[in-house]
Amino acid sequence: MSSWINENGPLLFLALLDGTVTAFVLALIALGLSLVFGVMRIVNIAHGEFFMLGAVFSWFAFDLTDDPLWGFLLALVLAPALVGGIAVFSDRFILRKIKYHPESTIVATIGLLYVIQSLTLIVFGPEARAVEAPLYFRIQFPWFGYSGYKLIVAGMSALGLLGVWLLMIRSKLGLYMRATQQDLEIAKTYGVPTKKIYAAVFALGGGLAALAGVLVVPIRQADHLMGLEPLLLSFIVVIIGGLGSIRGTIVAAFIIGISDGIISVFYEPTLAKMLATLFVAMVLVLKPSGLYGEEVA
Amino acid sequence: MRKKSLIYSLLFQGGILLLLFILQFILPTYHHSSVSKIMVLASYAVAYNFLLGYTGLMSLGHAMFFAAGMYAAGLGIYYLELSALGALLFGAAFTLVISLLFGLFALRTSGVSFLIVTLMFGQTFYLSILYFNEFTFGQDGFSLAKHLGKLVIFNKEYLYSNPDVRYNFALILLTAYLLISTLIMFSPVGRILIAIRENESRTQLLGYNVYYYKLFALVLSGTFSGIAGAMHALLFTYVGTTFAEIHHSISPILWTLLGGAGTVIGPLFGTGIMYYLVDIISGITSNYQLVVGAVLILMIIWFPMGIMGTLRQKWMKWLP
Amino acid sequence: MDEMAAVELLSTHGLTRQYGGLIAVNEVDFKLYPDRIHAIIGPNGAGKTTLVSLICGRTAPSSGRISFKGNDITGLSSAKRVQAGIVYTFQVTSVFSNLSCYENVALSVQRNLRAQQKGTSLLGKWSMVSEADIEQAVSKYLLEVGLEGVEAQIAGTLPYGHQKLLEVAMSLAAGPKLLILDEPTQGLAEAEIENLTQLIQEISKSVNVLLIEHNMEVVFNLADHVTVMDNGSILAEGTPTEIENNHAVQASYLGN
Amino acid sequence: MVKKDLEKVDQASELNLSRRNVLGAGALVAGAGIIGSQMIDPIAGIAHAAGSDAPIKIGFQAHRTGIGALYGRWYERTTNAAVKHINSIGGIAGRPVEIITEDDGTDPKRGADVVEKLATQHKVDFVFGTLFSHVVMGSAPRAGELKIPYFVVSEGYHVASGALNRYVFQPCITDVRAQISAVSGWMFNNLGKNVTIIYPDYAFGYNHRDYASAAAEKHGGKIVAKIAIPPTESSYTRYFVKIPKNTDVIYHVMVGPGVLTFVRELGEHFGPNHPQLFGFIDSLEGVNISSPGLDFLDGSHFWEAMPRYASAADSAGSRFYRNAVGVDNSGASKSDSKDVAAYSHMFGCWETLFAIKEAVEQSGYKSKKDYATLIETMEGFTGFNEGIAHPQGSKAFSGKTHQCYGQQFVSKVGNGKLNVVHKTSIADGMYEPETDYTKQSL
Repeated sequence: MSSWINENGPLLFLALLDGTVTAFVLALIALGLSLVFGVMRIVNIAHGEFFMLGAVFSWFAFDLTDDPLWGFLLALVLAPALVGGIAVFSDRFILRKIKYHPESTIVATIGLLYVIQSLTLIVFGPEARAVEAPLYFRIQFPWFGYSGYKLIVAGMSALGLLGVWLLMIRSKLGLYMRATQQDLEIAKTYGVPTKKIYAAVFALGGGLAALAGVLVVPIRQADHLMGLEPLLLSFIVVIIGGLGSIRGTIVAAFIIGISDGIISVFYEPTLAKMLATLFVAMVLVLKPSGLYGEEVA
Repeated sequence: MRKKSLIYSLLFQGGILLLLFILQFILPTYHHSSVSKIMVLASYAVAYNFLLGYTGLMSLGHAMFFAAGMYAAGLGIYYLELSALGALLFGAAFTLVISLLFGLFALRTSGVSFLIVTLMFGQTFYLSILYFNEFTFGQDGFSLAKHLGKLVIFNKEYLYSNPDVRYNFALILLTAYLLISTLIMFSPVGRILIAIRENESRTQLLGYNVYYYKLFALVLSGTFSGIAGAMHALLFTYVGTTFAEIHHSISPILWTLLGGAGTVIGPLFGTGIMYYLVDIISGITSNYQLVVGAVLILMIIWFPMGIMGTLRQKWMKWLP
Repeated sequence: MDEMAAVELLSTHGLTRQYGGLIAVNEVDFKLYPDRIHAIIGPNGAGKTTLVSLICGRTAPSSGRISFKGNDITGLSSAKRVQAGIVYTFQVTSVFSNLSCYENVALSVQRNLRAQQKGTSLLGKWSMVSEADIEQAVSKYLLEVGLEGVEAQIAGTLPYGHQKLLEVAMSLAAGPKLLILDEPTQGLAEAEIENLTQLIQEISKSVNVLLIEHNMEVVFNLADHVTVMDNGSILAEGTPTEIENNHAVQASYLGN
Repeated sequence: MVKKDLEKVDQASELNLSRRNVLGAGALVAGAGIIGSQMIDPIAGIAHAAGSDAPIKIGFQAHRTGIGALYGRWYERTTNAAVKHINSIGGIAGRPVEIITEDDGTDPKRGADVVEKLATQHKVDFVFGTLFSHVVMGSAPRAGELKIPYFVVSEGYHVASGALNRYVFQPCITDVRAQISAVSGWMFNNLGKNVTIIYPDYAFGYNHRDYASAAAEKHGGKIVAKIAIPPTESSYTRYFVKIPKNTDVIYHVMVGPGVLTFVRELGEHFGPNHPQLFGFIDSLEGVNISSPGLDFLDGSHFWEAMPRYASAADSAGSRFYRNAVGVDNSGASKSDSKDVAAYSHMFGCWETLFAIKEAVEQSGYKSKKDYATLIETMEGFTGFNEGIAHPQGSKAFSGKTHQCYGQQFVSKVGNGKLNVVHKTSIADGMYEPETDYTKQSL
């Protein structure tokens, strides 16, 4: 046993460390998807592209200022705002037009995905572009080193999550959102401006994804195809957590993030991904409500 | 009343198929082969439409069925040295099993959950092709050119990739699919499927066990997609993961909706138009995806019923 | 009790349905005898609709049993119960509004015809019904409810009253042993109510009818037997006259 | 006489090279032909002009979109530069070259369609330029069925492995098996015997895994661990803990957008005292060596097919080529220093076009009916000599495998540059042919 610890202790520790960082970022992205589903009852396939846009914008900010810190701060403010704007636009001119019909929305957002992706390819180009971390240091553990910035990312994601939570329980917007989520019709009768709320929620969802993009881009880099993987992952998270349940989403993000870390350290990664996807499908089949959410069917 | 529309629609489809048959003698080489490809892909779309258009279930994992048929046929030929027909049957049988298993699980969900479950199963299948690459040749895929026997008609040998063989096999497949779906749509079963699409719970309360009918639709749709995949492998002699990727699940949605979900012939038009759109656009700009995306959005906003759907609503009431 | 059970068409035993804290139907022992129109009345939220939902299998009971023609049907799916002959017509019409009236009725007809064929036809379960037979039956039922000639019309475009009739036609076509009519007259004009009342009279000659109704006039015109429900349990039972003179009922429901 | 006119053509086409002018030049050549051969019968003259002096059309299957887009862009630039030069020296067999480009989205199914389109609609003489191996696998069968010569620039082993058909050639870029065999010998002998190999979990990676292991036996080295990473992966830290303590060298071949992350995280993981690093430049094609986070690579070694950074050692041909494709001395675009070239691959397009030129001119190819002779001619080639036509260096060519074998380079990263430290001989990469396409019927 102790020999096993000596052998695999570092692996386990790293898996946990890395998994936690992944989990925080994942939670941020998935939360966006979850809010949108919870309040608007739609699945946004283009969510991953919002994340990608966040990363891309923050490269432009970095390129513009040519200074990691200022570029980062600029992106931190601008990227979510811009992406939020794009979200509002697509809500107003696409989603509202199709009355948020679930299947139609999926088709429309697939279209949105293609449009955003190829426009990015035109403007930004095909290559992956690196962005320097705003502040960078390396932490040396007995067995290996680790990026300090990754820990900062985890921290800032945590702040983001906290922010959303406060928004939900403290602000009027949050109240309206919860009301709309409870029952659209009743919310309307109580004079909740549901159209505005929908726009706001879609913007918030996109903004969160973009924020995650900004935080992550110094760890990995920006490229126009980076959206698909986080999309699938946050699907997994949102489903396991229960569609529409914020608490579930965050819990699930940690389950997935950390287990993914551990599984792919101890098993073949491709196999791990395969089993994980299958597992999610089965969860949805056998417990459609997920951990916390309500039935979607 | 139904009899009349059945005859009309059979005549209408017959006309189009006849046109396709004649076209092969006038089309220039490139379009000749494009149309053969379109007919195979359209068959896939017709199969997909069976689920989306008539039963009202939207799947994001149909590439799994197409690829299952394609790989079963391809690997069957490669390892078991199956004949072309054998491969086709093997592909059909394999997809039948896959879609049955898949249906038993997936149909416990509905709506958005169903959509995501299908997506996830599709991804799993795709990843498993990559994972078992020693056996499936992974991402590169493989060519059947060297392993596929020859087709003998009146003791004359043809390659399956021979343009005329290809064109007419594709045409036969398409004809079969159109005929079968038309007949089903005019049968009591078709009536029930449409009822499920329109109002599932009411159908249940008319005494129908909705689950079994949905399972039937899914297995039929899946198996037909698989046969289309197997046929694609035979006629175009390449088997690869690109046919299992999510994009290949999205395509039939696009084709079906553009042509008109819930119309038998619609998917054919949808496929043809999209194919040539991409073909032409990619000649002009390198960003045909942009156009595809735009089409998707505009269509779902302005044209939710697709081409034939709109036509039916306006003029061709009898269209199945 | 036992010789009673023999003649009961439908009976429930300690039937209960809870929604969280709320008990919608509470330990109900409901008995329905053949060859008469049985009405259930009661204030809103008394549990009438829940009770019939339990009977036709739209909702599962929290506890208790249901038996129909002496067999326990508690475990049967709603579809199976329809096949057994318990047919429910919706309070709010839910015809297939995008389909033609013909299709609406045909859907119901074809199942029934096939069920009859099953025994005779060689193909058994897989036997197909000829469209001609269906067309014949459809027009028969449409005629029966007085909707002749609407076959080609899209159901959704019919006036509300006619949709209700179409609904009834669909139910009749399903070949009911027990027809449950949930608030049939709701939202209908006087004339239409008249017409519908007669229709129900007609139907009741061949089919057992269970009627849930607010309109007392209709109830007292039609019903041979009335069950009064309140807060999820049965308050009183008896002939219309008995009910009218029942003080408890007057107090809780009929007011004045 | 004719020659003189041809020189005129050179000047003409050198000035301006829009398609129309190329055709114009073609007509001029035609004219030259008529005068030159003292044709009397004008009809015949026209026929002659239309026949042999019409432009040679080469279809270019480009990865303009999809995962190959980065490489694709440079392949396209190189191709255009090569055509410009070829036309400026009188085209191919006196006929101007016309390139017709179609995007395949780096997708095998589209790839097959593109080959079809180029061959049957644009009626090109040849198809060339495909890079990604799964696209080649998807497209090659179609080329074989259409019986049109198909020249790929893919560095994949699938051509030499015999998996394709007689119409497919890879005349000017060494396949990955030969590359590995050539340079890994150097690695085992100079960097260390215990090697951990980290490779992407698909075909390209497996070639590295398998042939590096084979080379290990040959050179008394040892592969102590093989770590496969799924192509979709975006964070690598957790794989590094699997690297055994006794590793002397980490052999890495990561490709795709994740590469920078890979290197940065490798740095974070090991810190200053890390094993030797030996990588394949595929990882950093199109990436600036001095990008943020890459400083960790200092002192590590890379395989290069063609040195990205210019040096005094470069041959005249190499210098000419670098200038012609518009790349500066540090391997970036002259017009945009941020735009780094795929320098170890793109030369393949340039050289392949010249290989086609040689084959056409030697076989006396006139039209599609001469395919057989053209293919047999090329199968007769034994190699190419270093020069403007083949700036990467001399090559051996095997008619059996349709594959060429060239010299490889090992470069060391130092002060933000790649400096060549070793140049392999062609023989280092050679292996016994495993197939013989010449036995297939045409």
